[in-house]
Amino acid sequence: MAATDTASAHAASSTPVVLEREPLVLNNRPFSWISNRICGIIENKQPFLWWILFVPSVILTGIMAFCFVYLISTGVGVWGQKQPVDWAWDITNFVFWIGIGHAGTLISAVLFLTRQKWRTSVNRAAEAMTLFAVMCAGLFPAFHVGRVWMVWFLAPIPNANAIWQNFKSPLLWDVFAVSTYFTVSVIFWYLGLVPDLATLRDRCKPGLKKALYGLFALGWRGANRHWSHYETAYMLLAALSTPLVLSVHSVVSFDFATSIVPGWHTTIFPPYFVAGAIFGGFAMVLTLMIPARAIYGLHDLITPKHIDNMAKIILLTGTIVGYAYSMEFFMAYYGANPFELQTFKLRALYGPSTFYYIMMFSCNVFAPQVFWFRKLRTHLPTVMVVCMCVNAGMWFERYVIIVTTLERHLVPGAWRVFHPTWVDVTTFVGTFGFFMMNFLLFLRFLPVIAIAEVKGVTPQADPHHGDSHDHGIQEDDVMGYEPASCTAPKGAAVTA
Amino acid sequence: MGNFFPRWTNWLPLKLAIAVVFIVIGISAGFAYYFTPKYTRVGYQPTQPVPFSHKIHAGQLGMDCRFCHSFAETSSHSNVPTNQVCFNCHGAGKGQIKLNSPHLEPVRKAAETGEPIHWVKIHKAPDFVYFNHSAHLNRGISCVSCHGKVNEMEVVFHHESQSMGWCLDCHRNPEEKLRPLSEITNLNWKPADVNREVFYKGLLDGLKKEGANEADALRDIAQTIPQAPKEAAPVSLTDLVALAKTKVGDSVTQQEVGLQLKKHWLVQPPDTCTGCHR
Amino acid sequence: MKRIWQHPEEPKTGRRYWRSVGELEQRESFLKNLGREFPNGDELTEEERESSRRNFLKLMGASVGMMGLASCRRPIANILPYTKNVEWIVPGKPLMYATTMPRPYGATPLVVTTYEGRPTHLSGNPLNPSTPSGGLDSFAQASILDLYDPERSQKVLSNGKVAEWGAVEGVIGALAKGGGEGLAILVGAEISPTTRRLRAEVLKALPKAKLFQYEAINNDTQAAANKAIFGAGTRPVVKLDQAMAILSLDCDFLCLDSVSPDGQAKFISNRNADKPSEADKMNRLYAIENRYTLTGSMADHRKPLAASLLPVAAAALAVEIGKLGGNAALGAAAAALAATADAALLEWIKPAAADLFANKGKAVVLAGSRTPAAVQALAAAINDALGAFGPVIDLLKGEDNTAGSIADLAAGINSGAVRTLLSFTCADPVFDAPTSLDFAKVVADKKVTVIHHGTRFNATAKIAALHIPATHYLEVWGDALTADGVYSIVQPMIQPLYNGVSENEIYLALLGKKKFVVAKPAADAKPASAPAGPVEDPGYEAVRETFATVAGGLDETKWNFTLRDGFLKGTQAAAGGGFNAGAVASLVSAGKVPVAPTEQALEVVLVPDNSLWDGRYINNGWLQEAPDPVTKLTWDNAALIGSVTYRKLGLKAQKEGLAPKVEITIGDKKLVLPALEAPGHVTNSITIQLGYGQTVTGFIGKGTGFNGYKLLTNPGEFVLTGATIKATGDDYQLAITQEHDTMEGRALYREGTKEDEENFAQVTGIDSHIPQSVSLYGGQFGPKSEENPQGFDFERRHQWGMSIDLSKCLGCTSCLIACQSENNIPIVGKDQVQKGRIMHWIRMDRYFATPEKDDVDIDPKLEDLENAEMVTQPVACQQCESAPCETVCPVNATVHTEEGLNAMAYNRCIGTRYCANNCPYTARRFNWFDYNKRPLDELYWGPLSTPEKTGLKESMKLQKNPNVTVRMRGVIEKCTYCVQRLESAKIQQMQVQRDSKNFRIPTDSVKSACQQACPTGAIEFGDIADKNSAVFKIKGDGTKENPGSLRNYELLKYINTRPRTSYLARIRNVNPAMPGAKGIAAWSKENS
Amino acid sequence: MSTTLKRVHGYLAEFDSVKDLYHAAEHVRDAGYKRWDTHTPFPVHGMDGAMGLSRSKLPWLVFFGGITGTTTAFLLEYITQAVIYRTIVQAKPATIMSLPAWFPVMFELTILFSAFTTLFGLLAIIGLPRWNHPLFTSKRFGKFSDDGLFVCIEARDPKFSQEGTKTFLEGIGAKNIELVEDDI
Repeated sequence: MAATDTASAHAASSTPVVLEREPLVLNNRPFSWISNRICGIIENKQPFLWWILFVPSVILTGIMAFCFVYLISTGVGVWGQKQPVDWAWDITNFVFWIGIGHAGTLISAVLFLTRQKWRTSVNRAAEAMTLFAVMCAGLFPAFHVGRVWMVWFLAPIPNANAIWQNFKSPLLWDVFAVSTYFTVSVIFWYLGLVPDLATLRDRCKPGLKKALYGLFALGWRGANRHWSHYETAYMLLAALSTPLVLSVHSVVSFDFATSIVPGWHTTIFPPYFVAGAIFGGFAMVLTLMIPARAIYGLHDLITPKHIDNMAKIILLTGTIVGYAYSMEFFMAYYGANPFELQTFKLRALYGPSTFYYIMMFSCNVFAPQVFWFRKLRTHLPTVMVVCMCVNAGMWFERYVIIVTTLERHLVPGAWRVFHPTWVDVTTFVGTFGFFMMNFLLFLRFLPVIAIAEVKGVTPQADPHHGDSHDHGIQEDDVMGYEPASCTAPKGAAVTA
Repeated sequence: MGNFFPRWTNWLPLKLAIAVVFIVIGISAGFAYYFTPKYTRVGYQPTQPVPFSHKIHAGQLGMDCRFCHSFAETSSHSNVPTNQVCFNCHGAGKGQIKLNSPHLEPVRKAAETGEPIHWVKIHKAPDFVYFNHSAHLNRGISCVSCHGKVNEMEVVFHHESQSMGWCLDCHRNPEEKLRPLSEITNLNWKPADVNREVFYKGLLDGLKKEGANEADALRDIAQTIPQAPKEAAPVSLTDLVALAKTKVGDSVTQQEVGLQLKKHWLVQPPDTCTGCHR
Repeated sequence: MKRIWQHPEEPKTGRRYWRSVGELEQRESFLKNLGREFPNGDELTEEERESSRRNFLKLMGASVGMMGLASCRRPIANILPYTKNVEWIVPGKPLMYATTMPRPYGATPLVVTTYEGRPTHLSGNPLNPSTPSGGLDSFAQASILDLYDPERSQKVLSNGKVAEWGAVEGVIGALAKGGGEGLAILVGAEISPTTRRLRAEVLKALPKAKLFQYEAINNDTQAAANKAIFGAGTRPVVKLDQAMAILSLDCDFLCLDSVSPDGQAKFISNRNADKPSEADKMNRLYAIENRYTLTGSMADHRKPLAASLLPVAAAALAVEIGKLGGNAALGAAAAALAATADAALLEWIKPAAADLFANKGKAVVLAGSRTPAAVQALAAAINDALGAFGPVIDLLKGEDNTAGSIADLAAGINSGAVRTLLSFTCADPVFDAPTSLDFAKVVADKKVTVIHHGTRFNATAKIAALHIPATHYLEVWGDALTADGVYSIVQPMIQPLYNGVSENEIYLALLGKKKFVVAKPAADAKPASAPAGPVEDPGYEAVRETFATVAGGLDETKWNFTLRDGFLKGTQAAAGGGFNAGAVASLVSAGKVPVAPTEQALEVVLVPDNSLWDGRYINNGWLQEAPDPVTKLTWDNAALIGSVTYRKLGLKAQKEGLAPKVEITIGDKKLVLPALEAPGHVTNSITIQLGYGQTVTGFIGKGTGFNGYKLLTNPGEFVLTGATIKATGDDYQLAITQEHDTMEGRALYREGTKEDEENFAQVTGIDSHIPQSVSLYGGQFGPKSEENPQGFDFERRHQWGMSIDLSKCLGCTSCLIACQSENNIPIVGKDQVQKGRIMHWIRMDRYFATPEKDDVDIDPKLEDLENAEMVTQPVACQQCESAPCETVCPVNATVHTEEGLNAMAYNRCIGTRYCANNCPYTARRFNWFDYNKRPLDELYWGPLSTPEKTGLKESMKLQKNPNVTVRMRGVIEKCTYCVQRLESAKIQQMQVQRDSKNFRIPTDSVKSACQQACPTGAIEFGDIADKNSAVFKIKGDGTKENPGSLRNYELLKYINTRPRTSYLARIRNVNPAMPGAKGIAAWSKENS
Repeated sequence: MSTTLKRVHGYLAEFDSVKDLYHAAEHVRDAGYKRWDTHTPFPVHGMDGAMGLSRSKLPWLVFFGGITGTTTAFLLEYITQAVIYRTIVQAKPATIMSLPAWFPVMFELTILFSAFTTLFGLLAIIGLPRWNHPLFTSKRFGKFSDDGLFVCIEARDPKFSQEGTKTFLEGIGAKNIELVEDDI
């Protein structure tokens, strides 16, 4: 395929190398091309498709806002909840969005630490996605409470009543975890933006735009004495975000794991949730990046290699999730607690909501299996479809965990089946609008790809580019391989 | 191209940072002072329809609070007296005092028409707070602890903050407010007024009445005296008093009284929700 | 720092909430508020209304008017003291009064809790010899809501237009002159000496006037039979505590068909075996019925039998008893009927009969009050053969009822003899009279002038020329006799809210002893809460007159004691009448020959409703929302159809969660209503509760249910045959509070028989022996001690606990309603109930089980479903010592108290509902909407709801318990063990304790509302730290000297929540000789 | 503007390729200049070495930031839960024993504080934001954020001399060298 030819062509330009790899930026583009390409997106007129997407998402956002106003002014009753299903779509959506919010930080942070250089062209968009997803997520726990005007009770502020919060409550942990996660993600994202903002600043004429970009660029001068601290800081944030990502969804899972409800009370939840989050997150990144790539023609920056890699991760995490599903059953059976076992039977086999379980299982476990084949991993339509499945599947997963469990609580006399109302549905759909609106605005005003970082991974960015001696460095830098890992085969080649 | 941003902008961040710090501190301080019951309630002194002077009645004349607020000891509410109560002294054919004083016009009117006097409420617990006067008065908490020295107020005003925190302080260490039941309505009472001899005798008799033998009772009391040694075991009341003298000093202290009463009356104020919220 | 604030002059328009004394003009304004159909709620902002409500409840005898934020610093609140001292009233303390609720065929003695003259809660009167248990049924419990019903009839209406009392004066005057020509007086079946006396006087004064008596749910058949068998006026009263073997022939004597006052308690008094081995020391109950009743569910052996076959069953029984007793006459009388009995029935009857006979002298057969005369006669004969008369059944002398029946009245109208109808009955003839009389039409055709007197504006009131609003029984003077003839007093708790007048007062007016115009409103408003009637109240005088005759002379001391106790000592109906065997045969043969219903000719059984009785409670929200104990149906009635028939007919709703509508046809009469599958219901039989489907009613009753009276053709014939049924194809939404009928083998309910181990309750069900999940923390469990330093302080604190005895729990809903009235629980309306948002703190779980196996929902054999077992179990907050709900609350809104209560601070709750999710018992309720503030039909409109309908109704506010916060939208609520009662009990003790150590309240001196209401004393509540308390004796502490009961078990023990509420497993006294005896109670030991 | 007094900031020299820049940097370092810097659109690998920069102190700041976070959280929880507002929930002790339940919040605050220290620490160290800088007066400098690779030797450097430095820069293959001035 195209990628490989170009790659070899590029490789031919230098002396033959061992361990052929496609570079992350194709066709050996110069720095200025990269700047123009990416900044072009912002500076040129937006394609018609952008408007096609933007207008409806603004409308949806409006609807969402209306739903929340209605909710607050009238009562939580406008949703479908009932005893014993006191949480339903609200918390389902919260966990769903927060899950999506994981891939972003994960892609930038974890891949950065593991020196996966291929992250550079997707991390910016992914991080942005994180922020917007977390915004959507935050809406639900905030507004699902009965007395929104009293939520400040959650903040540990000294008060004349001398009342304090209950730090044993997982819900309070959530408050801290989610807000921290959001703040740190913002910082991480913004820090990455600074050099690119400088680029934009220097490209545009004096005026409001320049003022704004300039303001946020903080007077960046690309001085190396800055770069060296900057890189440390960036690395530190990455190092901080990684455990944070893991912690956030673990804490979310504590809401359920620490309860006594059969079907919730499981030690497997934290890893299971985190895997699920990464799973769903990556799927969402792809669902956003593939169209963006097409619309803005970023084929040279977002290469099949990227998509291929992400597909692999989806396959992996998807399988982990599948394992978790089956493990739950095994534990229920092995734990010999009839209540537990019955809960799972009711969930999957003969309960009122088995449909959701089937949807969950097929979307999350079966669909990704096609990614065992490289052809399909890089076949965009397939990838798109699978990712869509996964997005849906992850929502169903949360629904299964939350609603179907509560529908079949401990006392059969109180069992009831949940039915959503129009408000439930529209609110949820609305959040998608809110999410899309934010993302489109981001595309419109900020560099969708980290310019400086991409430049950093081009061959010519290497001070030793073209030096015949010691190819290792380029290999390492560009491909992100530990020297150790590739010396052996190289050595072999040399002796041959 | 020249600098787009003027030079002064370079100092902006620092200035802003400093400003923000001060503003934040200022705001929180302001809130803490102006928006807490200490400020919003304390000192509230509305004009009442009848220029009734607690200073004269409770202070100069030394009338007992319960003369008018007769149900305070038996009910949750401390009632405001009916006109009949006023007329016990001011009424024709009764006390005849200030029969036709214009100040009493509203009272007389009320009596005729039956339209009650609209007293303005000063101490107002929130709707979800269930305060009970009898529970406090019967267990050694004086009026003064919550209402201040009403006997010195021409017109009554809000004396304590009466915030939940304020309640909890006392509920957690009642010894700071407890006093002998005889002194409940004595707003001028000071611990120093207590005659140690009499006080301890009272305790002792109380314990004995409940079936403790003298020695145990003495030890029990002695060991409750502040800074008293664990093994303190006075043989007689005089011993006991002597011990207290040495440990506490010549004049009785609130802590001394409080601790004893708390222990020997088994004073255990509720400090969980249901005590006040239902 | 002192700041003097000159508050602005308070606006005179300011709204007042109050119930004060002797201030006429204000009182009127208040009454105006009440009078207005919708007190306008739009003058105040929310929090003003909130606080004013609570203030007015809280404040001293008078009350507080919130003047709004007149001062920017803080709203002015006013204190309005009494101007004159009021006898007995201590502001802030409740006052209790004894009174009586007059009811058809009897009366219910009550103790009324009043706050500053507002009755807020009712409870039974244990002093009264006829109700020593002090329990209270749901109707009586809820009747206080009718007092405050804003839609209670409030104005005189002449031909539907509001009129002045002068109009009444005129009409009455005219009647008085007429000498009673063409006048018919239609009365209810209440037994009130004064009313009787006045009636007699009226009839003397108006000699031509005729008296008729009508109750929609009547026992006329029984009365007639009794007249023949026992002699005129004789009333049999069963001493259920003397009966050891009882057979009920469709007699729901534990719920809707009382055979003696306090019957439930008397029955239960012989059912307190504490060990399986003692099972047969208990009485044994056999029940034959076509549908499930609570009596059926309490029965040790139950035989589903078509109601039309009841005479056959009775006869078969008679024959058996006759054989055993060698009583040829009895056998002969019954033989003909008995011949048609089928084998299965006989197989059931034989051992039962043997058992009854074995208990000769301690056995009784009870015939339902609406069963045919034949059954009545046979039952009487059998009882005679069993020697029940005397030992078990008292024959009491009562007034012979000479009044004509509704049929006679109809005839009278037709013949033109009746031209004016003065109706007092609480029934609603135009709505519920048998269709064959065609009452409404007759009245209209013959241009009869109807004068209707009642608390409800109902169908009869609608056609009436003059409608006179009646007083509620809590507003007037009166008296009544309980079923066993104890003279009980009815005294007013409050001035008539809506200026109604009582039946007595109208008689007095007819006798020229009372004028209405001056009497409105009672100019010298007497202390509402000190019901020493003013001298010039004729109603009061009349009662005292009667009292004088009853008590033999007007002795003031006696009178005052009577007022205090609520009854006159030593008044019991005298014995009288005797069994006349001769009458039996004729009665038996008179009855028409019973035919078994078939699929082509089904039978329809019309029964009184558990919520509406005969329909008179249609506008009572508490009762409407109280789930039917058997079907769990609220706000509606339905055609209850046995599973076999239901499934044979292939009835099925088009849409999931709805009920199919069916059309029932009997002759030319049709009734369309939703069908409901009823396990335990007999095949080819349909049961319909009466009273629903009224067209003339208030906001609450509008559009609820379907009118079963349409099918009621002839008086007294509540069992109809030859009905056909077909599905109409459309659906109907029923609001059922329980979706799932089986226990899924989770052993939440445990019952055992003689066969079982002594400790079966502890070992039944998997959760009783899988290891408890113990907390790492150890934690605050049990009494504090050296070994258990974290435990609760049993030495220096009360420790509250509750125990519920399933052997005694009938499943009637009176605890629900008592709780509702005590704790200000709102009703949520049909739509919300159906959405699963009912607010009752007590959930009465009802489980069906097929014998032997617990698989109703899986796929049971149909005939098993016909014999399904039914059990009921009240579940409220279990007050777990280790409460999962607490730890998950982020804001500490629910925490544990030092007394072992699971506290709930409403004002701290933000409504995350996490606690509700984490409650293993689903005992927490959430305020999804502003149920107290928003009109139930506009909940979804939020702030846009119609202003005049918005806000808590003025009159409703008066009912609220001032010691319990009225919860707002968005907070969780739940059972608190009536913490307000506990706290006030402790404070009372403090007033005694003063400077001593003696803090513990007197043993068992505090009762929770549900405990107080429970007619069978199934609920024990108290201080488990007090070794003498009843609840401690039940629970014990595991030591040798206090082992506690072996039946004692906790729900879902394995989660280690350590509930303070525990249950006592039910013990059933099974007769091994009976068919299917083995299967009984086996199901509850099935594991999932 | 030409008449106004100006302050010399230093020489700004441009280079063609990263490689040249890299070697140039090495020369400047060896020449012993102290107040100089390279300006590149992206961090150049190994440039720190070439310029002879020492390792950043930022991690230490962040470390202490983190510690502060942990302690803050712990104190907040200990004081509220075990000292001033002790409540028994689900029979759990209101003492230090409930520490396990406090970890999540302690962890989160640790991260939060660290993150803030990182951001503000960085800005403090590199002296940003600074929107106005002499270099921005240079026309060509704008290219640094696109593909321009610059070396700038400041006039404040002791070894700086108007001629010497210029020739030196030419010597190491700098293109279009510019004297950057800024009005006072």
